Amino acid sequence: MSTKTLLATAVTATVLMGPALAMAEMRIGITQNNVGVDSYQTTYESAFIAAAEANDEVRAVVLDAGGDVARQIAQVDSLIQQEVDAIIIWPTNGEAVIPAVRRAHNAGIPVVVTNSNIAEQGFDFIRSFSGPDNVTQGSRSAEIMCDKFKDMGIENEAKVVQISGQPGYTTAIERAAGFEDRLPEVCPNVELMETQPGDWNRERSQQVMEAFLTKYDDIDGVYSGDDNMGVGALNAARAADRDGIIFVGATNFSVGYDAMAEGEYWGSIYQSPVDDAEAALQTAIDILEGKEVPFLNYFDTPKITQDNMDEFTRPVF
Amino acid sequence: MTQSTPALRLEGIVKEFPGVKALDNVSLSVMAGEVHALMGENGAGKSTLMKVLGGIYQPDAGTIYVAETPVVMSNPLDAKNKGIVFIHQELSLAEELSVAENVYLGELPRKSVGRVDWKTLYEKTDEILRRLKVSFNARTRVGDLSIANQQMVEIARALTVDAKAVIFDEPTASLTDAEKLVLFEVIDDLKSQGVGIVYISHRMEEIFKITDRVSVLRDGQYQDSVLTADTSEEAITRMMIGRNLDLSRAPVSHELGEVAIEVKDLSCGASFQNVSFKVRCGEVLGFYGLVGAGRTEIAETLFGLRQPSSGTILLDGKETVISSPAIAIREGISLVPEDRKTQGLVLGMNCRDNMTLPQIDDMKAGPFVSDGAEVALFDLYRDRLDIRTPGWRQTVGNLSGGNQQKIVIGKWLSMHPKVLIVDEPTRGIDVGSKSEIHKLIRELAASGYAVIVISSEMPEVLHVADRIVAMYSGEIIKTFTSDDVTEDNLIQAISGIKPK
Amino acid sequence: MNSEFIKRNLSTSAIWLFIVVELIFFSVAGQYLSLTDVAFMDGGNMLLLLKQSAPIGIIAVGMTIVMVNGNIDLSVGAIFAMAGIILLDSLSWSIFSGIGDWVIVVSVLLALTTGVLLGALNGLIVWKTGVDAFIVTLGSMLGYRGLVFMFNGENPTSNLNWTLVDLAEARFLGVHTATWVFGLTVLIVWLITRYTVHGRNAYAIGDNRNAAVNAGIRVGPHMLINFALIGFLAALSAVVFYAGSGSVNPNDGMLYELWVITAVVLGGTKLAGGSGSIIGTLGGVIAIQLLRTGLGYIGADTSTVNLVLGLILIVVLFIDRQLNVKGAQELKV
Amino acid sequence: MANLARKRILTVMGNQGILIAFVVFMVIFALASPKFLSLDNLQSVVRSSAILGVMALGVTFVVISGNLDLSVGSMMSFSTIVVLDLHDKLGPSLAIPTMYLMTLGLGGTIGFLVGYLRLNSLIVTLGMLSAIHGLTLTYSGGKNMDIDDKAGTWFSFFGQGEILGLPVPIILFVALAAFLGVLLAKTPFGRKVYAVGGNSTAASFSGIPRARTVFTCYLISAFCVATAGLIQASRSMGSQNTVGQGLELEVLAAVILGGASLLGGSGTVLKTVIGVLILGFIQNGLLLIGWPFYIQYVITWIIIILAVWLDISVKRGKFWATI
Repeated sequence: MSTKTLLATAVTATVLMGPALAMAEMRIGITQNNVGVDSYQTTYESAFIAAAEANDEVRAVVLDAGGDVARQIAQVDSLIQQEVDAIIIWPTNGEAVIPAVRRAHNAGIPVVVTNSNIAEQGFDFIRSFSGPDNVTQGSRSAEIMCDKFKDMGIENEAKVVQISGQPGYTTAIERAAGFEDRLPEVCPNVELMETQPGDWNRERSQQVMEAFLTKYDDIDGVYSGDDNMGVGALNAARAADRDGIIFVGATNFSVGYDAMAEGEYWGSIYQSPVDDAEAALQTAIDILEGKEVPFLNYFDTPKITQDNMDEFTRPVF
Repeated sequence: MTQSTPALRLEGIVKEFPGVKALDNVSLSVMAGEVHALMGENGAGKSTLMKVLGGIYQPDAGTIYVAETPVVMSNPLDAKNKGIVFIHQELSLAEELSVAENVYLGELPRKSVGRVDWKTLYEKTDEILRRLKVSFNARTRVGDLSIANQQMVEIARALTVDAKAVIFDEPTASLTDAEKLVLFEVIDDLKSQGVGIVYISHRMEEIFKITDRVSVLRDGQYQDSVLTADTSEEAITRMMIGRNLDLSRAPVSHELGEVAIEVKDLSCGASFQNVSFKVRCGEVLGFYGLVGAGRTEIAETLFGLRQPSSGTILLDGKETVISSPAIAIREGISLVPEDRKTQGLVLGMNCRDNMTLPQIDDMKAGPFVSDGAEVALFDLYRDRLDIRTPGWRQTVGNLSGGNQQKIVIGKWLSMHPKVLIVDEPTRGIDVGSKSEIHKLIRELAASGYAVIVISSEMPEVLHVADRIVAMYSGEIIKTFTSDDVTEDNLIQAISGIKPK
Repeated sequence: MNSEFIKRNLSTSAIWLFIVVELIFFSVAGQYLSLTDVAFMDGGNMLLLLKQSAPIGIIAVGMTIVMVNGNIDLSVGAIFAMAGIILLDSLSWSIFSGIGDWVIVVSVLLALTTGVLLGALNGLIVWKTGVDAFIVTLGSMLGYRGLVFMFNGENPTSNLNWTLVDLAEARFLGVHTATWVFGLTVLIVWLITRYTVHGRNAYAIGDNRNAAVNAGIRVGPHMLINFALIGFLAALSAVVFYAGSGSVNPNDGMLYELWVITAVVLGGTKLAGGSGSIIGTLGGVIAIQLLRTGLGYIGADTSTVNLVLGLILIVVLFIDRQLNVKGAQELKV
Repeated sequence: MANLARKRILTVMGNQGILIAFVVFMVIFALASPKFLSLDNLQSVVRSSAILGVMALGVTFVVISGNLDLSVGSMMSFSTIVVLDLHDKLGPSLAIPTMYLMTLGLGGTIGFLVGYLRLNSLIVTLGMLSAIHGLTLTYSGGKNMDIDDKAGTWFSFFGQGEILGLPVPIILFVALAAFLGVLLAKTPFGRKVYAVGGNSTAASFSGIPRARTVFTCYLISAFCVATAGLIQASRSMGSQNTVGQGLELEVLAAVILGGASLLGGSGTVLKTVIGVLILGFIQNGLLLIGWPFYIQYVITWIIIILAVWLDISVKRGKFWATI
């Protein structure tokens, strides 16, 4: 017992004599969705850390929820507890984090949502969303696909399937909605036969595509919620020797870029995790510095296809 | 002591399993205040009968009367509440729980909302423990008790209810002599309270010491009941197996060869100290002592399962370090272990695979196991040891104890060892198979093996061994030869009294 | 006997020693590595830690009694998700529309009932078929997850009820609702294991099943009760958690069984059954959460957390084994 | 008489139950979807089951030896990531053996802990599941691994190649199954695995090296995992860190479905293969008749419990347990 007290005293002493407090800095905490699940998030993380280190005013606390909602909520609470100045959140689930975001809001900490938005009920509690406009991305993908079908002259008979991102994830929902709404507008006769989730996972997407290929003898186009899944689908088609399918994705990954270069993959949406990360950090800094920021702070994500890919550098992720 | 009314009466009990009639119209009476021995070879139906009495099996026909009232018992607790208490041969205690919880296992005294009434529990248990004159109390954790004390906990359970009949199944298997005496006092005590006692044991000397009557089962059928005072070992054995048995001491009948194994000042921690002995080819050396005297540990050390802390082992005169069973086997030492089911056999494997297991690496044709060689080896030893099995594909777990033991012996004989160590060769084996195994051990010695037999049964060592090492508490007290061995000497030696 | 006693107490109190080591380590390391000015052992931080350990902790308490009983339950994660779905979905069922916020009470009861039923189904199968609990619950881990998906496809089930959220965020005496529930769960289940006939019989069954059967203890019903209890606690954990989050993803709770088992084993419960304590489990749960929070506090990433947790589990097992070997006298089998 | 008849039915169903279930499912799916029995489809089922199947072969050894391996999923992610990373650094001919060695190192570690130190396999492999996942993330830095020059390497052979019209993953699966099947059923080593799993004490008392046997089983499991990782990597030429996540339980389900007892000492390679194929066909059949994948979970649940229940019913001669 006495040993314990002694230790506790020693610890308290160490705490009190700790490094001098630097009050002038902005302490910004970020909780990411799932670093390590794909390269986009990993690149985002390193870009974020690099951007934070480049700025002397900023000290960043970088956390990763590992895809687990519970852990993310715990991390938000920890950040509130640690009295950071601003919280950036890349939600694992657009709805489940709302109460945690409200707690931050109630504690007077401004919250910036990055990459994938939270549900509308939570809009009152965040200061800004910084990230891509995923509905527009979905629309653009539909346009890319439709244009290609027109080139090929099959815009009146083409049949497509969709491999969506993780169910319940705002990005996935928005991209699918954008694609599904826009496709009939530009190509009214193209039939979207089926949508199955690929969970942002290449292997899962490959399995889904294998099933599609067995089930449907005629598939002209595949829209995937990101290139990682798109390449999974492409692998399945390759293995089954099914040529001539138009693959369109989003979030252009280097694998997608390479497949485009080889002429096997048609198009995607160019979205840089570096831009994404830097935009999020800048938004938070702007808020802390009292600048006016738009509520929906989109960064531009242009179309990329085999035709214009030379204009873009190969993605690093 | 009234012997007029039966405490327990069975009438026409029949129990059938698919293909076997385990109990065939068994009728039996156990009087109040009587100690009634129930005997029979393994497979004679004793354990089935006990399970029927204990409420584990339901009889297909027949009636059980407790104090002349017909009862139907649906489970063990039901049986206990109806006055039949069963004390198991294998310890069935929960080691992490206290003595009290074990004594009242299944019927802890309750208070409101399902709470345990600890006060009553401890009081009642301590009261029972006082009757048993034990040194521990109700709160002791059972896992901290010695095996013998654990057995006393088991017995304490019988005293928790107002039992009409108590069934003891081989209760002395792991008790010291002193503990046995306490047990016999308890039995006497129960007896004087008018409880009917069923006493199951293979140990003749106990039967004659404490029982009033003996009933015998054979092949699921009731044979006869006789007053213990009016019968003899031979008569009971005859009833059990239907023929005569030779239990006399076998003389040394052949020339002894070279010293096969010599042990000098061998010690292993607290298990045994400074043990020295030698065994010649053609000789049977018996190790006699109580459980825990260190006999099994010596065997396990010779077989490479334990690391000796000091001392040397010489094989054919050469000092040898035996650090694993594989080395022991290579050096020609074989061990038929104490516990057939957990140490001797892989019960789920077939007969042949069990027998060829130690030499499976040598049964190859190319890289594969040679089926033909294996079957040939099995057939050879099946015939030689007279193992009764439908075929080599039979799962070993389905064989009788005697046949299982023969498989274990065959497993080692087929390796042609120089030294064969047999630990408790006939534990739990019926009388008929017992004598066959004894005969086999003698024959093996005669054909030149050096054999070490470890046993807790005096008749067994007297019968098979040329010389007998008496052990007590990890030390060799004395090595007897046929010239100086007597039952009295042996008993004194294993109780720690050094003969002059 | 004395050294036995010491060893036994050492192995049960080892987890608390480990917690003290963690506290010291993170407090000191935090001085150099942490980016915040709040001390690790800050009161608020510690309260938060308890709150955060509640969801896993509540289930771990149930897992302790199931494992003491000699079984295991791998389906708790799926039960957790299913109870969460029932909780949130039933809030908006039209039959309850007339009762205002009282619907919360009804929904909580429905969720808890769901947990009890799913747990009891496991127990019933284990009891009646005699199939090993590991296999039964490995099966129902898949099967219940299938039911979760069948409810709403792959879409999340969401229902943000602010009254419910406020209840979840409330504090009584400065302590979060989740912590109160966790604490009460620990206390009640500890009382059950120490002082009730059912609790003692659960130990007896796990320790020596044959003995229990021979003593007339009805093994099956006891196991059924314990599976129903862990089902209830998995649902309770879901209520505590989803009340504060308002949305269930059909994949939620996956791998919870592994974290729960890790916590229980760290707390000293034996896989073989018959031995273990609720208080030890409490220590195991806190130790894991400390490690998670602490590693986050000093800025370690996910990969380190996984690596460290996995290795610690193995090291603890190794130490436990060393404490329990009988040295040179042990048979080399 | 009725008793005996029931027992015979039980015995037949118990021994052949898994085959009966297999045939029943095949018939149902064949009736529901005409494509189900097409050669193309059958081949695609076997091909997509190959990765799971190869892993299940190794786990069969571990389970028969009386242990568990919950780490195969994260170990497979590890091998996949490592071989992809090394492919570009060392070239395929060095990358593959290096990856095999590293995976065997992990398997050897588990084998050492479980075999020689006698730690409980469930907890050890549970810990390793987490630790290896952390190791993989540390190794890759969390990044996806992709082969840069996908067209210019023969590495794709293992996952996408064909020999005589048969996909290489199928050939690898079948060859490994045949080799390990013979190893288990026909060699002294296989006999030792059964003995150690059936009764490790008795095996030790017969001079069988328990520790070494268990150790070897984990090496075999690691070898199979490495092969699965190789197929996986070669199939998609790139991978995420979580590619094998959750596979450990699917693998275990397949092995149990095949009739191996978790207590050890029973099971065969052939039965595991059937278990794997049943899972594969259910998955495929449901997709073809347009049911969502999660129905498969419910069906797997039901057949696992029925299969094991039948098996133990036969052993005890009664359907219901009396406890």
